[in-house]
Amino acid sequence: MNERVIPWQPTVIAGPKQALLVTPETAEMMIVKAKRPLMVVGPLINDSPAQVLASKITEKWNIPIVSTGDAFKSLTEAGVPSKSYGLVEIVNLLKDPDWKGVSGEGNHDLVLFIGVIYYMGSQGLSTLKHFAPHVKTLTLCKFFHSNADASFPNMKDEEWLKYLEKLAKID
Amino acid sequence: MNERVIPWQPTVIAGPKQALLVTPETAEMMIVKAKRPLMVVGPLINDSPAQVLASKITEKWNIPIVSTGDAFKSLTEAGVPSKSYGLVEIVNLLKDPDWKGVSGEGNHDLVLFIGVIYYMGSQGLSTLKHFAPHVKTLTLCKFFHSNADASFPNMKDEEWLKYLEKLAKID
Amino acid sequence: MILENKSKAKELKDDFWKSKKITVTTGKITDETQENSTESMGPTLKPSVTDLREWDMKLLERYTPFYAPFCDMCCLCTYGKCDLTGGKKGACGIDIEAQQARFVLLACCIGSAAHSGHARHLLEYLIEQKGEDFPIDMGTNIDIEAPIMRVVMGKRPKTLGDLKDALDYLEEQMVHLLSACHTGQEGKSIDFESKALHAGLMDNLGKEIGDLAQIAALNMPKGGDAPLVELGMGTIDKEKPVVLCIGHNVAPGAGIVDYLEDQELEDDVEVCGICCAALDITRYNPGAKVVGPISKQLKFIRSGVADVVVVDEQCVRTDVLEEARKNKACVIATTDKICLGLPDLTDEDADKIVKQLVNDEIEGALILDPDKVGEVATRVALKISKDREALKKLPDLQEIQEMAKECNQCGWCVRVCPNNHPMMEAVTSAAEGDFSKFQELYENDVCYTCGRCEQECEVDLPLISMLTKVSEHYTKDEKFNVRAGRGPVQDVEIRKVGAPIVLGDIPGVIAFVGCTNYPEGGEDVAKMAEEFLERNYIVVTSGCGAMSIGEYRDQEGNTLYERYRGDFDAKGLVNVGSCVSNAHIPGACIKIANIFAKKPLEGNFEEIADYILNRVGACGVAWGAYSQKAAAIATGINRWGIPVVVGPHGTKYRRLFLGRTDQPEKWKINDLRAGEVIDGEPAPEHLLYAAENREEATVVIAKLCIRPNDTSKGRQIKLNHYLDLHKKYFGTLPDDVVKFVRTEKDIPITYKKEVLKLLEEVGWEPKALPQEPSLMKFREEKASDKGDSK
Amino acid sequence: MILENKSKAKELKDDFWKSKKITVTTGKITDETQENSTESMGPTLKPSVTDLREWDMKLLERYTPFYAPFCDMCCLCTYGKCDLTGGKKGACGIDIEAQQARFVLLACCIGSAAHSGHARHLLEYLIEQKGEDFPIDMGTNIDIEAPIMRVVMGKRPKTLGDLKDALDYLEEQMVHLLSACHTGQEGKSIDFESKALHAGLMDNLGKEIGDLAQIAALNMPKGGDAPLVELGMGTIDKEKPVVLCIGHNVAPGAGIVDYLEDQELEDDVEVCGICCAALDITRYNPGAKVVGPISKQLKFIRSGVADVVVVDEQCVRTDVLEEARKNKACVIATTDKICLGLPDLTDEDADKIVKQLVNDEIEGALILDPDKVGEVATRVALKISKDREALKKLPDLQEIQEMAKECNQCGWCVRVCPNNHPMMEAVTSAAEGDFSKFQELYENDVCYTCGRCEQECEVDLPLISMLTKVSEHYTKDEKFNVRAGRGPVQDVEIRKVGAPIVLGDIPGVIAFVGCTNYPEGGEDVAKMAEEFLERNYIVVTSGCGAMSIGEYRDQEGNTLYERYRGDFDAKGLVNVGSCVSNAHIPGACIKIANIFAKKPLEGNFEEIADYILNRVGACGVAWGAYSQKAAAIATGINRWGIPVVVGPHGTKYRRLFLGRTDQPEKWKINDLRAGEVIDGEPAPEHLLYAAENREEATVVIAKLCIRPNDTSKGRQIKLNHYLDLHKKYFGTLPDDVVKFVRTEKDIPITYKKEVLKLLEEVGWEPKALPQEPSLMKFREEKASDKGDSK
Ligand code: SF4
Ligand code: SF4
Ligand code: SF4
Ligand code: SF4
Ligand code: SF4
Ligand code: SF4
Ligand code: SF4
Ligand code: SF4
Repeated sequence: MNERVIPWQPTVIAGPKQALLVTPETAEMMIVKAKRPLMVVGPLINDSPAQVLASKITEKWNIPIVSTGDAFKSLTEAGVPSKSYGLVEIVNLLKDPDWKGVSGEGNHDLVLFIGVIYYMGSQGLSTLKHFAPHVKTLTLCKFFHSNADASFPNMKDEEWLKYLEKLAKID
Repeated sequence: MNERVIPWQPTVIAGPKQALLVTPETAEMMIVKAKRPLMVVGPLINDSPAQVLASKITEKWNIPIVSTGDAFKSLTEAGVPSKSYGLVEIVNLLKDPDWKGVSGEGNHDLVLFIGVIYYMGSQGLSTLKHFAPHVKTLTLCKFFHSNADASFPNMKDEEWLKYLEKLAKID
Repeated sequence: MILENKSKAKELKDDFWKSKKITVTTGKITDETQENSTESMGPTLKPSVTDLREWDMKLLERYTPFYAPFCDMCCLCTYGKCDLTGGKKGACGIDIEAQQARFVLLACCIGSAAHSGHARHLLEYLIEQKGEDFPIDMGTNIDIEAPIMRVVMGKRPKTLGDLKDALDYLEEQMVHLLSACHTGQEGKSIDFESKALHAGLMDNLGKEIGDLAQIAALNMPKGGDAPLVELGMGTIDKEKPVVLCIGHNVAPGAGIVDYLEDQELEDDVEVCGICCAALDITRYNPGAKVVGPISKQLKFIRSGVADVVVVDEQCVRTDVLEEARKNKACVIATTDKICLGLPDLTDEDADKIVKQLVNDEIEGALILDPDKVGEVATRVALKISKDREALKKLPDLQEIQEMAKECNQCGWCVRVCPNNHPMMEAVTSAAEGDFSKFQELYENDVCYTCGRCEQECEVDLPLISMLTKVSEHYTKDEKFNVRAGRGPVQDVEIRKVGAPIVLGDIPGVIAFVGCTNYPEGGEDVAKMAEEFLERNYIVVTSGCGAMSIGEYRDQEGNTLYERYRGDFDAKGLVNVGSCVSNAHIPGACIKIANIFAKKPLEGNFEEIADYILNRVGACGVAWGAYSQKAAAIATGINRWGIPVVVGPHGTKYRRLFLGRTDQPEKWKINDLRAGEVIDGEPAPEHLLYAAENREEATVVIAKLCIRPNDTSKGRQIKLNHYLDLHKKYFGTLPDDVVKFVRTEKDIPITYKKEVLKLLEEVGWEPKALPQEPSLMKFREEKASDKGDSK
Repeated sequence: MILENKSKAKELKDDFWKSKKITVTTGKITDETQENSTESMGPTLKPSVTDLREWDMKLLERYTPFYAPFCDMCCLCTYGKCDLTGGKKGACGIDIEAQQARFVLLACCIGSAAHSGHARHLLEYLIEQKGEDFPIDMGTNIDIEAPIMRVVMGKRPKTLGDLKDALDYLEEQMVHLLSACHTGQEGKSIDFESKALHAGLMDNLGKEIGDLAQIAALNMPKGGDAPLVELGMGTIDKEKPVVLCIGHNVAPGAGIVDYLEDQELEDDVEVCGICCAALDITRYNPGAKVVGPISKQLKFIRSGVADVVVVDEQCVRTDVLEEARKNKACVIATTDKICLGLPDLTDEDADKIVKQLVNDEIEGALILDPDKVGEVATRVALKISKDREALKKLPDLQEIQEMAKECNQCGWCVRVCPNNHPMMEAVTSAAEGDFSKFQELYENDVCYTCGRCEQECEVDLPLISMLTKVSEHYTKDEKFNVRAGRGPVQDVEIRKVGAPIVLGDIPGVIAFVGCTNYPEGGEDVAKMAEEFLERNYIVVTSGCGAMSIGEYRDQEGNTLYERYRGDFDAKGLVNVGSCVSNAHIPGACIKIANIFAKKPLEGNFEEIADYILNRVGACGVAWGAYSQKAAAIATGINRWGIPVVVGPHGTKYRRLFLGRTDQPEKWKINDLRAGEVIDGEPAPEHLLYAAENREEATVVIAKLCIRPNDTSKGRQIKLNHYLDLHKKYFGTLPDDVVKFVRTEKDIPITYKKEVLKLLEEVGWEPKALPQEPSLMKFREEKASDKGDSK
């Protein structure tokens, strides 16, 4: 089996439904196609280059950010606006098709995840996989997230940052 | 994901350890390398061309046959000698490293399976996967068996018979 | 053997039949001590979780647990999931073997709890109706009314109230057993198995309590002959209002029947049932009709025939509300086990509930009072059945053909089917106007309408509805019968058959029980039953198995119930009743030990089980076992020394108990009378075995009826059937017959020459027959042991 | 709302305190009726599975279950596995939501059974020791000795024997609940949840029984001040023979301590413990030592320091035997829960057992008699400790460095670690002679030695041994302390703090309980405790959490137990004791409702829970919850209306209870005094919440202490802490503060300007404070309801 698409924590494997492996290019296509994308940024990338890249990606496509854990502080200090939610809170809202979304314009159709604790993220993605058919999920961590609809593969830091840079680049 | 390597009954997926997908060529290599191979033939291919091919394969490499269910009768009628065991009996014996094997020369190191009820075979393969590290398993059914060490992919009859023919062919 | 040290009598403090628990509950002080004096009590009265461990270890040493992990991981706590492949241990230290055993224990606990919870509620209800003092009187033919209770509790229950103590004891044990499933408790698979066996014993006890209570209080048949009752979807009169009961608890069904009688509406309303509730309602009132086993559930609901669906507990489709609402049927839930999110209207006025249901103001109702259920269900059915008439009509076959054309032949319906039945073929044939494949799936519940294919279908074809409707067109005459559950085996019957069974003249007692997760439909079970009936075995049955047998007709058009009598004797086809009635199967074996062999019962588990294991040629068959209850039942049966054969799906229970015939040391037995250790034969060879198909199963069952105690005449008879059947299904004599021949006299005449040849080939030597084959210690050992521990 | 119809008083037949159950057990007829007359009983005495369903539905409507499936499949019966993705139903009809809820119920049943099984055995043992009539006397400061029992059973237990009825009731309920997990029973997730809440209540009750029994019978602290006891691996004198107890049942430990005293060996043998057994042994005898929480288990066994390992029940590594044998330690198993395949030597002579163990004739022993355990464990330790000295020595660091060089940097140790701790980095640094990374993993149990990395390591490095040995070199002074478990909160304390808590002057009661599945080690828990202690909250703790808190020292080198007193008052750090002592946490809340607000307890669950939900600013925190027990505890706590925060691993329990602040209609409450429905605030916002890290958790906890009933002064205080902490950890004020300001008086002075600005932005309007906020019906409604149902 391809080492890159074994869930990073191998036992989060949950059943027959597995995420699609994506490159920055496919990720970009997904974002472009989305009507109301949302980025969820977790505390695992507080004060890191990945956080900077994540915020660039949101700028590029004008995607609102939800920060989880205490990522809000680190983002704010970096001058990046975000709305703070608990990870389980935002997932809970996302699964309600009638939720108005962070901008009040309706629920989101694509949610990008980055920097969330792996196993907790996996659980949140499982919730969305099962209960939010109206939301597509895409993970931008350096870990393969089998519970997402689409995920980057397992990577080392270097390759990962390149992936993010590619996605953030304005061409 | 590759449709051919999703377990045929998709929910027999059991965890991080999955069978290796093999072609007739790799299967042949495995057999050639084995010191004391064994073929287990189940009743699902009673009186079928696959049964004939299976017996040819055993002839080619002089592999003893264990028949399960009531496959014994059909094989005997086709002039193919076999020893009859319950599927769970033979698996139970195989998992004991000290068992003397069907020929009394010691336990087997490679077991080929064909014609066993899919889900029951899957359970037996699981037993061997967990409790018989001394035995490698290879399935020759037209179904991908994720609990085996190595398996043919999911196939339609036609392709499958070609696979078996290739393996049976004396070149 | 590491477990030889404990055989003391329970200390007096545990002996609850003595002064401590004498209650003034009902105004009288019951003095049990006279009848069950402590002197006559065996060593294991009210056994704790560890008290029968020594016996379990004897069984487990010979019948080593065989594990087939169903999942490589464990997901039971938040340390996980843990990957247990490659010999890796989980974060709590558990390995894959212990994890499988833990899961088995969990399943047995759940199964056992289902029976006991059922028994508890039933008992409470019946006591409320009849009073604590209502006598348990099984009639003149039965003295040992509760063999399991006698052994386990050392008690004979005289009134309904007496049954409570046993439930208290059982519930306490259950909590201890369940507790052991907690992360960081038991660590060795064999100890999990010992606990699973205890859970199985509790299951057996719970069932006995439940069935005894209902037989006594509702005056169900007491082991005598029982009438044939109607079975099959075709027996239901669609023109009438139809109330369908699904589940296992007779109370709501009895409530309905009573209400109809009170109101003299018996002829105006059809009351029918699915699963054991159906069987038990007919034990209460043979006028009710049995639709069929669990496999009929979705079919029948989809048919639209039922106006009101009353569900009680166990084996009820959890989507029954959704399914019933699709065709505007009303659902009434009646127990705490299945509430379905419905409003609890137990204390509401019946008029108001009827109105709310009829007007669709509520989705359904939870009514915890069986009498109120009777009234509401009937009145609602009477009111809505007219409006629902259109829903009961058959659609055009043309319509179904059109639907079938949408199939894109993806094949996934076949892949997700538990048995990989050719649903796609049925659909594609139907698209071409050929509906025969649908019908093939339909008959004998080959397709048991689990609905997985339909759930998966990419083009959303309503496959089950199509199957049902097609088959209604073609299957005109789905009318069968089943003998109403007769309850326990009578002492008089045991007196007659005890000797022939123990000596081997009756070749075996075979019990076809349980659910319908059959690989190829119910006909397989009926055919097995037929095979053994023809061969003079006693065939016992119960539950869904009993119904499957009833759905089969021979070429003359007769069901097996019509062809064979219902008494517990050679060629008898004995339907004991529902799932809880399964208790009578080990019960009969226990009675043999007591009535025929005079073994004392009270607190004497090990000796009784040892007797059964070595002498009573009984074998359970749960060909379609699917549930946790079935796991508990089988495991309980096993602890009594009775082997069980399950179908191929049984491997998904994760554990079997298999013997090894290549290891002669495992089959040594103590001949207690001779005072010698002797080489035994592998009899019974396995304790829990999964067969791949009917042919294999039939042969295995015959073999599993062999016992060390068989006389030569008995052994001849048993071997004769074994050889016959092997020849029939495998074409030759079995190699292993040589293991079962002790002296030439054991050889069946018909096969003498062939067998002698086989014997010669292996250099066979005759040996003496054991006089008292046993796994128990020699009597002197035991005596000195006792001295030791003082 | 579909569930408004049932509020009848339990019928008399269920009122078991009346004549029926009066026993002559002990020669005297206890007449309870005088004290607990039926008149004063609330509607839900001995509630059945469905009796509190209406209350549950109120909670579940507001705090909707949030499911995070841990597996897409179900593997519970042989129809399966079933794939439940994409809205597909299983073969039994269940959907993914109900399946998750079923799994939660199963976990709660297992957890609850663990506590009740424990309580049952403990009670049996204590009754055997002290007699049924041994009084339950909690001293002069406690009248309400058993608040949960009072509410649930309507009873005050006066003797040990009185506790049995509650266990009988509980065990019956447990069997019903477990039964509902069977395939084809309950079908709706909310009904599974209602049952899980009931299982949680049974858990709470079982714990109360267990702790009460041991406090009374073993004369443990009764809520007064308790001494500090030694904690930490460094406190164990390796020169002496060491007996280690692991588990939860105090009996074997007490047996050891008693034996040492009898033989005057107290100074010659070290008795120490891991997990709750440790805490409970020190409650019995403060001379025993606490090694630490569950996370110390494998470390300590690997260290070789323990000569004899005595295991009782719960949270014991299932591979303890294998691990102990690696360094020739002896294992004694002492309960039916953990038998480990060992020979049952309960009735064997102690001399003989000692001999067999010392000579390695047996692998270990199962001894079910705590007194015999005491003797055997001590004597074995005395005999073998000399020979084991070498095993307790530290290896050369050089040796470890050499081993570390074999690492191939595959990284799998990190991937399989539940917390992805940098084990590989520790190894690679060690290979270069830098052991600091190992030490970082070691301190505060950042690595809790679950052993998964070691199991996975491709080159078979003994990672846990390396970690342990490295750290022994560097961690010289692992000596800490913990205040011995003090048991219940006293009535006198409640009298003092009841008002300030209900009014909000004491900003909250925060309970840090449970296990050590921490994402980043135990320090996080200690820091949270410190934060709230400094802020005047009452901090309660128990179990492994209490130990983790004790393992933390501030810059001055003091533990929190040294810095804060142990009384239940602002700035008190109250260690109630072991897991079973957790019962005192809802117990204290119940007492507030009774003592301060004069709410009657007996049979009055809903009113009490409603009171707590709306008025008692308590919050549980199970930061490292891993077990099924923790699931049951939390769910039980939730049913009383107390919110709980779990760590990120808590999402693997599959279910949380989350509120929706964007849906104002969910927060409407009844002001019973005003007789009006009013707009409430989201207080408490969630009932079961998982936070991602300590920073988030701290802020959430502060918020979850807010209650509708807060006075303006109280609200000011609570908001002040909430705003402070939000500012500290998030850098700003929280947006949602506006939701919690009812009038300007609610605004904390320090933040007045900023908050006013926020209020202005959202167009805030002041509103009246509720006088009697509640989810219960208005009194007239209730009255007329009752009329209705008659
Ligand atoms: S119970 Fe044990 S094996 Fe299962 S998840 Fe928990 S730690 Fe892992
Ligand atoms: S309903 Fe179930 S048994 Fe029938 S064909 Fe479909 S999947 Fe198979
Ligand atoms: S799943 Fe549906 S579309 Fe696919 S083959 Fe079956 S019936 Fe046809
Ligand atoms: S044990 Fe069952 S529920 Fe758990 S991960 Fe495996 S298949 Fe899924
Ligand atoms: S319990 Fe239901 S969902 Fe689970 S395996 Fe059985 S049929 Fe499938
Ligand atoms: S022992 Fe467990 S917690 Fe510690 S590093 Fe290894 S896997 Fe992680
Ligand atoms: S698993 Fe072993 S070899 Fe791999 S990185 Fe970790 S310590 Fe090194
Ligand atoms: S607190 Fe948790 S881990 Fe610790 S002993 Fe109790 S249940 Fe076990």
